[in-house]
Amino acid sequence: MVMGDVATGTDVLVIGGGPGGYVAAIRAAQHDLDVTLVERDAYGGTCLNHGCIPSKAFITAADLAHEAGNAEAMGIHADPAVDMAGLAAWKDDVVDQLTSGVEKLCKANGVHLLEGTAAFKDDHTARIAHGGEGQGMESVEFEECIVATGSRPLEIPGFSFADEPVWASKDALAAEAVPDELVVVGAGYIGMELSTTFAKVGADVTVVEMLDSALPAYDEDVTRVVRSRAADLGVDFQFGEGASEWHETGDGIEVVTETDEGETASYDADKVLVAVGREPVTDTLELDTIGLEPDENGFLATDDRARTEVDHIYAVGDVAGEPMLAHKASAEGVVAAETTAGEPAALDHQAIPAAVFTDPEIGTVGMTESEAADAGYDPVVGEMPMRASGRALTMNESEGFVRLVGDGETGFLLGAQIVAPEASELIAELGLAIELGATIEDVASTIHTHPTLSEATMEAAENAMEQAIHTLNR
Amino acid sequence: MVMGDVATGTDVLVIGGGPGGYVAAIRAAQHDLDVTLVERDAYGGTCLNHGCIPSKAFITAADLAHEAGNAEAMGIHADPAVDMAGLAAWKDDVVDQLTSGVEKLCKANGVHLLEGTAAFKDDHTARIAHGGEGQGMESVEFEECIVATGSRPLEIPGFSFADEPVWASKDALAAEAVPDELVVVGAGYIGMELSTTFAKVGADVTVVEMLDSALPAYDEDVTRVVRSRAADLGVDFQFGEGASEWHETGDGIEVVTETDEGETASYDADKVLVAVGREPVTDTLELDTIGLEPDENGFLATDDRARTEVDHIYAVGDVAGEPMLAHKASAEGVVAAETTAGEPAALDHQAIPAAVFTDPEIGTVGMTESEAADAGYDPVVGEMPMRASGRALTMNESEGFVRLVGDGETGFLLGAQIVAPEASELIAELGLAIELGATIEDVASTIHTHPTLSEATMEAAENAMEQAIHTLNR
Amino acid sequence: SIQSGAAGRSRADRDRTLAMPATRQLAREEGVDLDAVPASEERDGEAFVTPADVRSYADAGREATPEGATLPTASAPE
Ligand SMILES: Cc1cc2nc3c(=O)[nH]c(=O)nc-3n(C[C@H](O)[C@H](O)[C@H](O)COP(=O)(O)OP(=O)(O)OC[C@H]3O[C@@H](n4cnc5c(N)ncnc54)[C@H](O)[C@@H]3O)c2cc1C
Ligand SMILES: Cc1cc2nc3c(=O)[nH]c(=O)nc-3n(C[C@H](O)[C@H](O)[C@H](O)COP(=O)(O)OP(=O)(O)OC[C@H]3O[C@@H](n4cnc5c(N)ncnc54)[C@H](O)[C@@H]3O)c2cc1C
Repeated sequence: MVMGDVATGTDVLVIGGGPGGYVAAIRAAQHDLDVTLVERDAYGGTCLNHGCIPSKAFITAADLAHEAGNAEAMGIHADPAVDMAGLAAWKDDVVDQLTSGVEKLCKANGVHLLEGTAAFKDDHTARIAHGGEGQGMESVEFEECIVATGSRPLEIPGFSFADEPVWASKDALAAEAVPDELVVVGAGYIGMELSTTFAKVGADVTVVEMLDSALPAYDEDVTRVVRSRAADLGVDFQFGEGASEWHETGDGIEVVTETDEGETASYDADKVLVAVGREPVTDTLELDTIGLEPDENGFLATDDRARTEVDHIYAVGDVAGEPMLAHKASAEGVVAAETTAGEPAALDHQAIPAAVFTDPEIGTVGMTESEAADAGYDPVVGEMPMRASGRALTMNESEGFVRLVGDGETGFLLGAQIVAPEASELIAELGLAIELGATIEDVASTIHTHPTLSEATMEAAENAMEQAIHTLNR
Repeated sequence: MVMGDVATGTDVLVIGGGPGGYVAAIRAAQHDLDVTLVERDAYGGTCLNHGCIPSKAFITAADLAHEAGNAEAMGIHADPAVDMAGLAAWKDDVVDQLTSGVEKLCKANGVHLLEGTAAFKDDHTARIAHGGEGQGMESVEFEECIVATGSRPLEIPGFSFADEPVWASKDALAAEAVPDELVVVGAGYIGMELSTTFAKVGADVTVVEMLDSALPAYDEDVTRVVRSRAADLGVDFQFGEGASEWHETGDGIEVVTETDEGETASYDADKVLVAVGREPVTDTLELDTIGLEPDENGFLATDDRARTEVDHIYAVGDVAGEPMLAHKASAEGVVAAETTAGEPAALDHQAIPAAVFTDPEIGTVGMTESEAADAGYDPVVGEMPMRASGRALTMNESEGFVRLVGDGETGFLLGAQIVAPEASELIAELGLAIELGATIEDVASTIHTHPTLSEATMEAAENAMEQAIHTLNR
Repeated sequence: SIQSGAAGRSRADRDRTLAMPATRQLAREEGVDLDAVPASEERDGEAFVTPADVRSYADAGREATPEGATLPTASAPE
């Protein structure tokens, strides 16, 4: 590739440097394609800069401080002080290590990096507008293009992220001080992770949720564990209320909510975090130039090769649809890259696991019992409560359970729901089990190390077979 | 079964109520056999009362106090005080919950519990001596017997566990105060777990090891990570020295060591923990009565049904040989029980995982690279260093790595070595992978949740395939 | 040896096939439809296709095609 003043050429243009885009760029380059990655903001995208990584860093620190301050029962007496500015500096350092790592890995694999905003000029050309006024333009000609522009937080009427007391998750994750009172609008996974975290570092948190439960995407008995723990931490839940507006008061703000019946309530706060969902980013691209249009939900529809309706344009990650998760983005990025290289890849994964980093964590993969029944299976279910797990007791964290769902006829594992410490890690084994076509009996007959939380998986499998040792079989 | 004054009868007599024995008893009872479990000391055996469980409780508490006290970099300022008596009380409470759980589960499954020491009287009768003088005797007639008498710590000349300053692991785990100075003899897994733990709660620890490395059963680069972390915690290693004797000094003791060349050294201490290994317990049984003899290492040899040379006598757990691990004991207990019930069980597991709960943890399963080469494979190896793991960085624990070993020809996964936070949990996925006959590519193609430590497993698999994204491929 | 049948291979016709990820990838690389590959194994009553099944099905296919026929085959004299 010759870098020119006006136009350069590349085999594969990747737009967006998040976990969808950078993974696609690296893998395409590993197949000896000439690859250019354009990012307008920061390598690593939402995930590394404003999402997965900073939130998990905050959670680690909040957990540590909270646990140490509440461990008298274990003989530990401490009164930890959390210096939010220090925590934020550490978090920035973690983010910097990872984003500079992404940049280095791209370069080491021969990916050309371009800073700027890309938009389609014609079928095989993109215009790259470099940051800031008068910084100039550049054109890139490409054979194929992978769109990985991600998503942005939804705003709701009356709450503009431009206003200083109104936080998007990104602002919460850049906080240099703990607000005394925080109202969180939305009890989805981002709202729940951040509510718990801020409650642990001392904020007085109220969660306002239009629906009637927290984490409505999950089974009631899974979310109950998380919600009741959050309540123990002092999080106040207001279900069935939508946030309608906010006002400055003398010493802070007040957030006004409304029920379906028109009843209003108001909550004092210093900040209000709006976490009601995310929408795909396509408006930066001038898609009409290439004859591509988002679907009714704003996503770019793709086939099992991550290809859009326009043959040489791929879409991966949040912009390509649910689940909006980093590892789904990367998996699609790999398949798109392999396809541009002529390799026979496909999105034929049996299951995409998901985790919520609340207290305790949630990890799920595949079908729930009712989903399995709806899909026509006669499900068998096995469970192990964490209070029967030796490892959980020695960790002083014995709330939650592991549940496995299998096909009653063949025994095949169909899904797993875990709400337990380290659920995000425990789910890995079950993702592999489903991917490999394992049965409940395969899981039960595999020796698991003692004492570990993962034994609960084996016990749940044995419970499904009515031969559990550490729980009573029904 | 009729409980009589003199003799009772039972289908299956299980001797020893540890993880080998109680699991065997419950499973046999689940097959509607009449089962009697004899335990002379405490239900749950070494594991629940003096081993796995109390050690992990101590480790949790020591970790929490140490981490909270050393988290200035994360903006957390705390100066935790550890009240060892409080910690010990909490640990006792955890142990009590689990051991009373074992008792309840045995009863709920219909297992008859007998307290006392069992010894063989003839081929089908055991004498049970109840605790204490004059507490009486009882005979039990059995069809089949499962021996699960476990192991005890080895003593070394000059160090009697009867002397108050000389600790077995059991005494260390009952400590109500932290010794200022602790000498640990033996750098096996028990010695390393306890050294790290006591160093974290403030003891000045010296480890004396006859061999020239810590955890000699593991690969050098695995143990290096653990040893260097222990050294950072102030643990002082003295390799190539054997402990020969100890003396009272004015204010404590001194432990004298000797090298192969006869050079001596001496270390001041308050306590000396001797953790040089464990030996099977067979001397309580009067084995000669039934014509059974331990092998040259003191173990009872068994076949793949856990059957000894005497057809109706089974042996499971530590008494039946290496690896002396609780989950191996339970797996053997299940097979012995199923066999007594006429079920077609067998010890045909492909792999038995193992964990060491040091800092960071170690988790291993299957073969190392050199073991695979020795077995005639042409091994491929893939690695992912934890410093490239986003999750590890957000946990502020990025030492260590995940290594996978595969068969270069077929791709089958042969083994895994992990030294990383949560290694004990991460190894579960790889145990299942080996058990199911998965290939390196199967692991690489399974979507793993972001951000998790388990992604490192996928990355290591991709590294073995020379297509890792987050590390450079060699 | 060249097998009988128009396609040179017997074709299974399932609508669901169990196979591990590496096997599915191999099928794509070999350009064969996994549901068509005769399974040598069963898992709890369901056809389970192994990498060897895919390879032999693909080989049989190649031998039966004109391009395949131009290659030396097992039936050719040594
Ligand atoms: C608070 C929070 C926590 C989260 N936690 C998790 C979690 O724990 N696990 C998980 O799996 N997911 C999590 N997510 C979701 C995860 O961040 C997204 O699924 C993931 O980032 C999607 O990756 P992507 O590559 O599709 O898009 P993004 O990461 O959003 O990256 C898109 C990139 O494209 C750039 N871009 C957009 N338009 C253009 C253009 N025209 N030209 C050039 N560049 C452009 C953007 O600047 C951005 O950097 C979280 C999200 C948030 C907000
Ligand atoms: C400090 C320490 C930490 C450990 N950590 C781990 C770990 O993390 N993970 C792991 O897998 N393993 C661990 N182990 C090893 C584990 O404890 C043993 O492998 C396990 O307990 C073996 O189980 P078992 O049933 O064979 O024997 P045991 O648990 O030893 O139980 C045997 C029982 O038999 C009883 N008994 C003996 N003789 C008679 C008789 N004649 N009549 C009646 N009763 C009798 C004993 O009182 C005892 O209760 C640890 C061990 C120690 C010491």
